[in-house]
Amino acid sequence: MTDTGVSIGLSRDEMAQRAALDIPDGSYVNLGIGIPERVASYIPEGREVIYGDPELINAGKRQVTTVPGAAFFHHADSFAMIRGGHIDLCVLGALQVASNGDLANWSTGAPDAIPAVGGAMDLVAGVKTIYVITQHCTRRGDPKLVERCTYPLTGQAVADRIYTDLAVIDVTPDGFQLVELSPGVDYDYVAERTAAKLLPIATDK
Amino acid sequence: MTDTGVSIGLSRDEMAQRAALDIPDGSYVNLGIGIPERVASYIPEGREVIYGDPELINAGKRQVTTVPGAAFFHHADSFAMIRGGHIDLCVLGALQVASNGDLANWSTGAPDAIPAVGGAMDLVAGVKTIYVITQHCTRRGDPKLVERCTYPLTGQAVADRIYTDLAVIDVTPDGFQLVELSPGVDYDYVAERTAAKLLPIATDK
Amino acid sequence: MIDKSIATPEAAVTDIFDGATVLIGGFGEAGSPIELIHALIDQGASGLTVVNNNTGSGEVGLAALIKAGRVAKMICSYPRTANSTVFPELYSSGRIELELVPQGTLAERIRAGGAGVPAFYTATSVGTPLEEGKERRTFDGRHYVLEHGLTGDFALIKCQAADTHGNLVYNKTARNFSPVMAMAAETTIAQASQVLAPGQLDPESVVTPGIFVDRVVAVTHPAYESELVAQGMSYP
Amino acid sequence: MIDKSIATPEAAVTDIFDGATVLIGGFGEAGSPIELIHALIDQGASGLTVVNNNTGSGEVGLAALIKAGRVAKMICSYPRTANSTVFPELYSSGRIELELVPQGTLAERIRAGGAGVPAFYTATSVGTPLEEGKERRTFDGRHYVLEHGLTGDFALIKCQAADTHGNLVYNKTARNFSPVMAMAAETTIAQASQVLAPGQLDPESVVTPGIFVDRVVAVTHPAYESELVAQGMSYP
Repeated sequence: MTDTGVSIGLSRDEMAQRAALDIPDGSYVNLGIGIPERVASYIPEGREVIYGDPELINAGKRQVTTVPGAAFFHHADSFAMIRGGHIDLCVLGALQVASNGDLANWSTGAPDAIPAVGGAMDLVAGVKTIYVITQHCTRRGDPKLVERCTYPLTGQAVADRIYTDLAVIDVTPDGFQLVELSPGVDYDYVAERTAAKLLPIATDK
Repeated sequence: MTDTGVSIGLSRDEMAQRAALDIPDGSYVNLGIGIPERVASYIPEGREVIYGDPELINAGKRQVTTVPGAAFFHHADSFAMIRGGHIDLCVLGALQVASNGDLANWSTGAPDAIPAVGGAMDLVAGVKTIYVITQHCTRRGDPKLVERCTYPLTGQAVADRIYTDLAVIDVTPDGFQLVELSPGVDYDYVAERTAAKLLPIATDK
Repeated sequence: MIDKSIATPEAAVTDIFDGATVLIGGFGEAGSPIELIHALIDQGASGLTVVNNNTGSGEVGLAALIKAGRVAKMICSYPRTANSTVFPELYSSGRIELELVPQGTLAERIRAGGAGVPAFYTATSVGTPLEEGKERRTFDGRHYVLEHGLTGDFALIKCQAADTHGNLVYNKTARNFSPVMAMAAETTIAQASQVLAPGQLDPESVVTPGIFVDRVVAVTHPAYESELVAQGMSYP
Repeated sequence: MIDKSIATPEAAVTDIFDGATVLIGGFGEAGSPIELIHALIDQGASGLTVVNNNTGSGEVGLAALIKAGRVAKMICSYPRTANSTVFPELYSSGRIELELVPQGTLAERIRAGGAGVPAFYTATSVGTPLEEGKERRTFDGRHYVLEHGLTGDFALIKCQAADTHGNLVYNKTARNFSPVMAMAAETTIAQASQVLAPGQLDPESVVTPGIFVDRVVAVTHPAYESELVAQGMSYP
């Protein structure tokens, strides 16, 4: 399967905007690098959300302004927040997501690659709800939503919901459950580009 | 054996003063409640020593003034100092000390006693050097320096040196080693009141 | 708008349920959240498991909660302190359970609970009666015992100042167990001498970040346990 | 008189020995003790095991230490960063060893090392390639892996201000790994923009208590890695 080149589905910013709608007021949220960090720009007005991400403010080497009510803490405390279950929600990128919730987002396992994991494994192990934002397929057109991940895992059965350019999909005990289609996209279009069973929206049944 | 009632050996303050002589300049020291806390008053002039003891400043409910260069920290950090091997020296009281270094200082094991341990087990497990200050015998005249402790242990093979009203005694691989006699006290007097082998001072041999 | 402030101690503790595990800050009276404890007595929850280093003194604060028969079990390091008579009486007559934990192990177990660590090894208590029933393991030739993380349904703590985001600073050694208890409880309730707007605490000096705190309640002039005991007060 | 101040970075690192394990603070360039690292390069110790979240950038600081061939092994979570070319080259040609550790596990292992905890369980890495070779254990129906405390012979860290007792405060997120590294090293060496007399730091705001720090050295105007890289600097 190859991409047609025609612009179908959401842009990266629109994906971030869609995910932002689902972030509850008052949540403690961790945003990964890449599309996930764009989510912050789209939190609906009136919702106050606290981001805690040492990578976002540090490794990204961006100038970040502290908001009133901020606090500084060391890395063990920072990851105690993550690993101790104190972060409500995390938005991460993906290389592959499996229909059982397995997530692979740190390595393609290529033999010559320099392995680097950062805090991704801590996040998926410790954060209550994991949202994934990703293009539905790779640039080569390979599906990223799969039956079983072939890349090294970041965590097992961790993804709760996936926001792609084509759809919003929940990971359920029965596998991928379509929740919402992007404008101009239908079930078959998404299902063709998903390498696992995709349950249709209930009203479509 | 019963005490004669005659005042022989060091007073409690003199015991504390003697122990203070052996505390190196610049040490981080933890002082237990009772005779040990008196040690602080007798650190020789010119030596600067840092005390870190949440019990001394808190449970004892004494007003303690912070010295310049103090810092406040929470209890897990406080005990990380103790358990992580960062305290150089600790001075504790004792119910019994055995010639293998076993220390019992938290409970007589009486069936109707309310057990209470505090931080004693953390101290003996984590602090590099453990000094014990104790009367050589109980009020009933029973030896507190014994072959094997009969009271519940605080820690195994932890005591390094013992300061009593009668003597200074090291705990060595060969057992109790007399280091110094209090004024007016001879080897036999101490040995009679010690329920384990007591190696004489080398020059006495 | 995040605003974790609650008007009164009473309103802050309404949902503490029978049988809950409640972590109560303080080391002796330093840092003891007396007003929150008294509100809990008025609220009526019973069958509680309480984690505190001690068992209170006199008949106020924690001792009053125990005296009122609300505590089924204490987890602490030192249940005997000056003016502590309530716990010993109940314990001697078998009406309250005690889990005795070395003080540093207690602090570390609470931190572990808050940091997502289910269990860890420590050298403390090896070869003592408190090792009984615990797994022993050797690392690099030294013996250690396995201890488990400790969490609570609620934490009641006292601090010097809070902001409405729940960031906290403490007063000297009254800090003690409160920062780790705030981490380890499902719901952390802090009484503060001052509740400030966000931005009024220096981010560099915040000790407990707001993420660990759910409710803050202003208690402008907190009582001191020793003063109440000296006055012969018995709560309620 | 306790006075932990040392005149120069050179004098502060003289005893770092071949084969030592050196914990180096910083997260990317934030908190990186560049002047201490450069002094270590000049000093010449080799065969080092270095613990840092990353592997430096350009050819200054940590990257320069690696480029000089002094580092036998890196323990880190993210060895690939922007402008990071030195480590990848050595790693690809098999000239440097890598122990990859998830970032939170790295921080917790260092804290454990400093707190006397030889090992603990964590859910991080369960079911992933980084679980390989580790013991798995189940608590309350959830899987965890056993991780070991990590200590160092030396820690090199950067802070905003120190007093001569070794009490430290940091600058914003440059705090990162430094407080736990200070706990975990046999000898902790801190460079500070200011070295103050005891009493000039607020005891309530001290982040690293002096007990964890052995030497402080004033580096009044510390360099920033990104600026040196942008200038094309290559140390020495």
